[in-house]
Amino acid sequence: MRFQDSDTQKLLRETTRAFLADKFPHARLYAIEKGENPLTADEVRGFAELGWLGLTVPENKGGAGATLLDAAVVIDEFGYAAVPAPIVVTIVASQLLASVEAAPEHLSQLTEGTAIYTVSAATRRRGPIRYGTLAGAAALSMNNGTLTGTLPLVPFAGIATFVLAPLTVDGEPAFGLIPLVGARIEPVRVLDRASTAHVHFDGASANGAILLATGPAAVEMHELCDALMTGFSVVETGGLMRRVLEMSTTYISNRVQFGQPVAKFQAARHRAAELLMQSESARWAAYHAIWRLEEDPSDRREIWLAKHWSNRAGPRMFELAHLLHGGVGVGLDYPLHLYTQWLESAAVQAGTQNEMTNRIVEEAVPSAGKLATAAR
Amino acid sequence: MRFQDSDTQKLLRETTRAFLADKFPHARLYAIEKGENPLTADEVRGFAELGWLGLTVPENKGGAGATLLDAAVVIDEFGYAAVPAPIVVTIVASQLLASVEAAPEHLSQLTEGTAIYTVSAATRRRGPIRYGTLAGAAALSMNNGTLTGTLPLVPFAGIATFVLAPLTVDGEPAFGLIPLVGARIEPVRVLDRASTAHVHFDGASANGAILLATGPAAVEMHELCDALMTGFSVVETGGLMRRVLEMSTTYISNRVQFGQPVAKFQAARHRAAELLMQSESARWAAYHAIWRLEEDPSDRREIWLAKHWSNRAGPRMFELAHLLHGGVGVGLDYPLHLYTQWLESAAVQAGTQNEMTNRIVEEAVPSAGKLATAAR
Amino acid sequence: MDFKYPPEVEAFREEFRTYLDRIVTPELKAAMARSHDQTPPEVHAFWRQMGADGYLGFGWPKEYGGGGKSVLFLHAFNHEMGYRNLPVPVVTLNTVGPALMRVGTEEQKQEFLPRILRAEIEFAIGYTEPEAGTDLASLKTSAVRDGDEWVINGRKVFTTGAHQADYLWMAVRTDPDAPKHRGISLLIVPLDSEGIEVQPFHTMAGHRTNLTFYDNVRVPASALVGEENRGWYYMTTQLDFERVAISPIPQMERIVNSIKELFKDGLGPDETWTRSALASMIADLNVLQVLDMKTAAIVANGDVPLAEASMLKVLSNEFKLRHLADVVQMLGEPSLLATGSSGGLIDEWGQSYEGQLRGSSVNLFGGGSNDIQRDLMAIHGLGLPR
Amino acid sequence: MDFKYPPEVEAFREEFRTYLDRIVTPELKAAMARSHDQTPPEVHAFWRQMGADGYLGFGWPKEYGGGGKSVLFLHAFNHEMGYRNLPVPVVTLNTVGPALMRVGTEEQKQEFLPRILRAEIEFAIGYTEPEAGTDLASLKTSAVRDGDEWVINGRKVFTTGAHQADYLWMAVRTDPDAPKHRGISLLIVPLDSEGIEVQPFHTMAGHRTNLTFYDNVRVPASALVGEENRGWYYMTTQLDFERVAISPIPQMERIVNSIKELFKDGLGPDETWTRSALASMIADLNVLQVLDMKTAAIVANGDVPLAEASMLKVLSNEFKLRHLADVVQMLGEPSLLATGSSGGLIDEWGQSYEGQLRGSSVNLFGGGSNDIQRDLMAIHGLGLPR
Repeated sequence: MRFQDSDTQKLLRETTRAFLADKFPHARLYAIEKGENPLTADEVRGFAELGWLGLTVPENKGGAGATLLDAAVVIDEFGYAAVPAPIVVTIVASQLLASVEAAPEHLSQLTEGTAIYTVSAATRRRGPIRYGTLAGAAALSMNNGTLTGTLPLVPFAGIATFVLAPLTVDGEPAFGLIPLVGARIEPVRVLDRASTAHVHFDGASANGAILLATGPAAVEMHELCDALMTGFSVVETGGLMRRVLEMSTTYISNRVQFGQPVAKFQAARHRAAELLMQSESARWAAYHAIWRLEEDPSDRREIWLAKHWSNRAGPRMFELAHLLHGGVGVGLDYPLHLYTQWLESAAVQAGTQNEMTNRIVEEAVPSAGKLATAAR
Repeated sequence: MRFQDSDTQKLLRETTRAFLADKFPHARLYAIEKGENPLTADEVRGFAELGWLGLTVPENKGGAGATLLDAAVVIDEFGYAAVPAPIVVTIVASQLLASVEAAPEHLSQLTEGTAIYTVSAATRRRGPIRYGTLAGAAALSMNNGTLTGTLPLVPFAGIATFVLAPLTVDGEPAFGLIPLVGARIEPVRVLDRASTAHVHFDGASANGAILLATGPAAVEMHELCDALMTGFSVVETGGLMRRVLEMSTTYISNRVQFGQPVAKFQAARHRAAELLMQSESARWAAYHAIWRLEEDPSDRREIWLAKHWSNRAGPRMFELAHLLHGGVGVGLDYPLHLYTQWLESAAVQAGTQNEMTNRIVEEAVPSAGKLATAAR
Repeated sequence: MDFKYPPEVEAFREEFRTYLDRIVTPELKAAMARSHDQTPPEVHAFWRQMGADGYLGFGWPKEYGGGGKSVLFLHAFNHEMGYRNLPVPVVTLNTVGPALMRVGTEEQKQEFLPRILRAEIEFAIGYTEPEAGTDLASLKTSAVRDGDEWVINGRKVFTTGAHQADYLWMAVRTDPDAPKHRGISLLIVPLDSEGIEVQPFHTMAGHRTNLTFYDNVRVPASALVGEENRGWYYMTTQLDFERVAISPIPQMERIVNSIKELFKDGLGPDETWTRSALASMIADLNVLQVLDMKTAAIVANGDVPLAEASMLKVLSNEFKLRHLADVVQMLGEPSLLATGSSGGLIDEWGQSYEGQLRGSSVNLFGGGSNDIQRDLMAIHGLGLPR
Repeated sequence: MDFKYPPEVEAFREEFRTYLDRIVTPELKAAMARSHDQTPPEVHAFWRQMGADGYLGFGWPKEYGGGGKSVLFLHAFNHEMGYRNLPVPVVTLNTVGPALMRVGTEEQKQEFLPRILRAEIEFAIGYTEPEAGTDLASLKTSAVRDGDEWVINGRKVFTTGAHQADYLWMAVRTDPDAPKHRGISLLIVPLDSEGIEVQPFHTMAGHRTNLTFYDNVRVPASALVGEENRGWYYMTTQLDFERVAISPIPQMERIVNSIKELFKDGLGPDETWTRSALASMIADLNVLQVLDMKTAAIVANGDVPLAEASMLKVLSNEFKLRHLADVVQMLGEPSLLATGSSGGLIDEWGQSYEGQLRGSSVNLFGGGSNDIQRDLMAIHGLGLPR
């Protein structure tokens, strides 16, 4: 039992960190934030060359055959570098594609980076978009060879070629791989500033769409998709947290106030210790949950638990880190805001606290049953 | 608008504080805690002589005609002194008795201290005793001149003469004044160490029982009883909190560690500041809620809000105060434990967080409706 | 104890609400939603209108053209403005104005006070410096007396409004040899003076503030406010005032009301966490409202709410941040969308929840850090040694 | 990364569970529920049985009669014992024993180690003093060399077990002129020595600890452990060990499981707050379990979990207190009833929730205060200056 990187993971971590630090300095991240210089498909292809995209695809399907934990290391480093790239969605898509025989050519394209795959994550089992002007938008459905409906808030839809999404086919649940070529992409601006869009299918042709699963298998694929998205998102958030911790520690070590480094003040030291506790707990719970999932793909309990913790730790770290930075952290020319805005977003994305609470309680007290709203 | 005692209140506060400090030093409280020297009916009569018991009874009914806020000042000081006496239940009972014409002689006895009145508070609308061996105990009912059933956890039942309690009469809701003479009193030991007992009516005669209200009026009286119990309990808890704050502040000012008073350490100062924020907030929210209730007896919203805050603040102060005392606070020969154990109890008594949450949410979002457990 | 707002203040509040309903036009709202970096002309016109109608400075003494009303009127005024998200020239009106009344020369009073009341001029504040953040008193920007002039050199950060205000209310070091709190003075510096450079500094709140640079800026000796080297005293008493004047509580009320409105059709059975968080939020807000009234009452009764103001600041600013984090958690991903993105949740003042969340991070730092506030509570509220 | 418990540890855990199911009799449980101040003879018999069966000291090196197993076995052992609320002579077995192995003389090892393993003798620890609480190193109790003896004078607090143990493992000042950390030594003092007075000190946890007084207590020179004046070093390395050995996590698991059991028939619609709090509690427990395994893994791999042990201690002890406060809030008034009161909620080990809540206050203070732990995290976990 070792809570530390294997040799492979160490190498993977170091490579990823060095590459991202080189290609995505803060100046570049500011530009992405402002929309001036968005992430390009070429860059994503670069990730493919490093072997990241097909990392967990089995070797006999053209991938590197690495473990989910290996992928977690790469994702952790993307979080650490705060690079808003489709790494989580790609790994998730590859897992879903590798779980069926339906679309072998897509696995190759994904691995090689010749097409970019994303996942529709906002249409979760619980917590769909209920408010706002999209409330009336229909869910995606396929009928007579055409697609209608909307996939809201699809990450990286602007550069992706395909999206994996739940849909209905003639009223039955399905899980499909859908080409984005016929869709109307409506970019939106999200708190985390990552490239995101609503994807509208206004009667687009279903040509090229593949149903990966239908009926109960589709429901299960959606569940697995949720678990993977949530699990890897928590890993990514853990990387962000580690960076927020480092940034804050460095800042208070160097910043002098009242004649001594801020780090000498007990209140600051204890806040930093709190940051350490929050981020270490979140990180290791996330890794451990991914390991459990790998050991037993039906064991998703720890994913919900880790996300619940992370959903609390992120906003808490937002507050602590800004308090430690004493106002300096709020400037758009200082990187902390990139990390903390993302932390707040991540706490809502890929599983809200309502969803986590319900999942955890239903598992812990199965006989408690679900709640319904009763007439008064 | 003045957030400070009126001249009357100042006098009342000073008198109460001086009397309680004199009659109930910590040594006496330790003895009460151990059950060696419990509070006596004579002592309660002493409170009557000081005018506390009938304080809010109208003058034309033999009382002092003081306001609920005046009573709150006295109750606050009982909390500050941590004297486990039936002051809240007496004030509540007097308010309920004064609200009807049914039992004028009881109001006189209460005011004069010739009989002691308590209230059955644990049988609340929500959050009855659901677990444990009393789960099967029947609620109090009156049929054919006899009383059957159990009133669990009645405060001061050991010295009281009458209890005000909800019951059913021939299946209909009622609110009654019940003599304790025929009941079986089973003392129990509660975290707050106040004198408490289960009261069993095993077919006792209903002689002397008076129905103060029946039908919808009984339901409303039960609601008012809840609101008064909760409101004054929060005031009492606020007094406890102020004392915990003072005790902790004094301790860290005098205790020397690492060559200086603990109060010079920033972490300790900030914890003390946190205690101040928690207790001041709880105290003033409680007073303000009592004032609102006095202005408009149907306006109970702030009572539930103040209790919700207090239910969180109490356990938080427990932790902070013990951390500030660095281990010294856990000794049974040091008074802090009396206060902090009571704080934890108070957070559960007279309105749990489940009840407060539901009341607050139903008021804030009336259309949300209540929840029911649905079959899966 | 008496918790009732005086009837005349309630009456004023009613009248002021009606007034605002009348003069806050859709055009004004649109202009506010549009502008980030610059106060738009519509807002200036709004302020001048309010000045003309006697709604600015009604808490000022009558001798300075004010209404001579108790601070409770100001409290009601700030509450109504804050709830509607309406801008108030708070620095000029509530900080510079009252300070000038107390320690300004007769000439300064004559020159500035009437124009402030008419909303004709605006001040920015220049206190914070790059090296002296929380440790404000270690500021280094110097003013050296040269004949009948002060010569200013140095730089400031967070000089909010300096790019559009008329004057800077500026703290400078006038005695480098004195203990740090005793060598500071206040100057009034026209922002069009030669040698001042203003650079934009954008924050995650979406607002512009500035970095400002001072290179041999010359102002007349008469620019000095009060006594030389007494600046720190003036600044700190003023910060107490600022703590009362700037409160996020009205906005927090608006946020709670707006989500109640969003939930009015459906707080479903899956929203168990929301129920719990919502109840906490409303209970938190209740104690803030009570503490806020208490603080206002203390000021109205002529006392200084030393510990109370610190308590209120710490609780309200930390809670605002936490409440907004909880609100986006309750509302889910649509609440992460910025103003202008379809499907986003925007309140009637054009405020998105994500924008308010970003903005609440900046609230943490106005009027002294929360750590300093906790220390002030320890000293003033608990009598602990310094 | 590898998170799997080694199979041999899992096998041991299974075997040990079966063993405990067999030897933990209803009589033992009843004796435990009965006794507060004194370890009952049934518990001593239980320990001796475990010693005879090789379940004590299996983490000790084989040369001292131990099992020479990795610390993960000890981790599993402590977990099983803690979950069942079974007492472990932890001070004697896990603190005194290993320290003696490291720094004791050959005579001391021969004299004490075999008897510890057989659970024949018990040690109490005498570190804390009235004036030196958290600031342990400022202890004043002195030992002065007089010929072949040490003469001890002073007093100690929180001398848990001193009324029934055989020996005291005691920190004394042997060089009053040295810097405070460098004048401390450790002595082994028979508790029946003349001049020792033991007074009971009861805590809100319901347990007895003691105040102890030392008036010219004489022990032979051979009572010294290790080198003179190196005591502080021995004590602090030992505290690291204590932080790993004493964990409230197994009890926290039992508490969560017991309320799940209570809720199995009805988590009703009114329990919206409970749902939210329960989910938080389980998620908290999950991170504690992961951090606990991580800490054990670090020790098993031969490293010292400096920051991790502090982190685990702070989080687990603060969470335990908060969880119990939440548990009584969930369960309502019946959970406030003490053992023996009808209608109360008691788990299968006779533990009431109110009793566990009282007990958790005492947990906050073992092995160094939480403030000191936070400082250690700042130093060892973040590299901040001391």
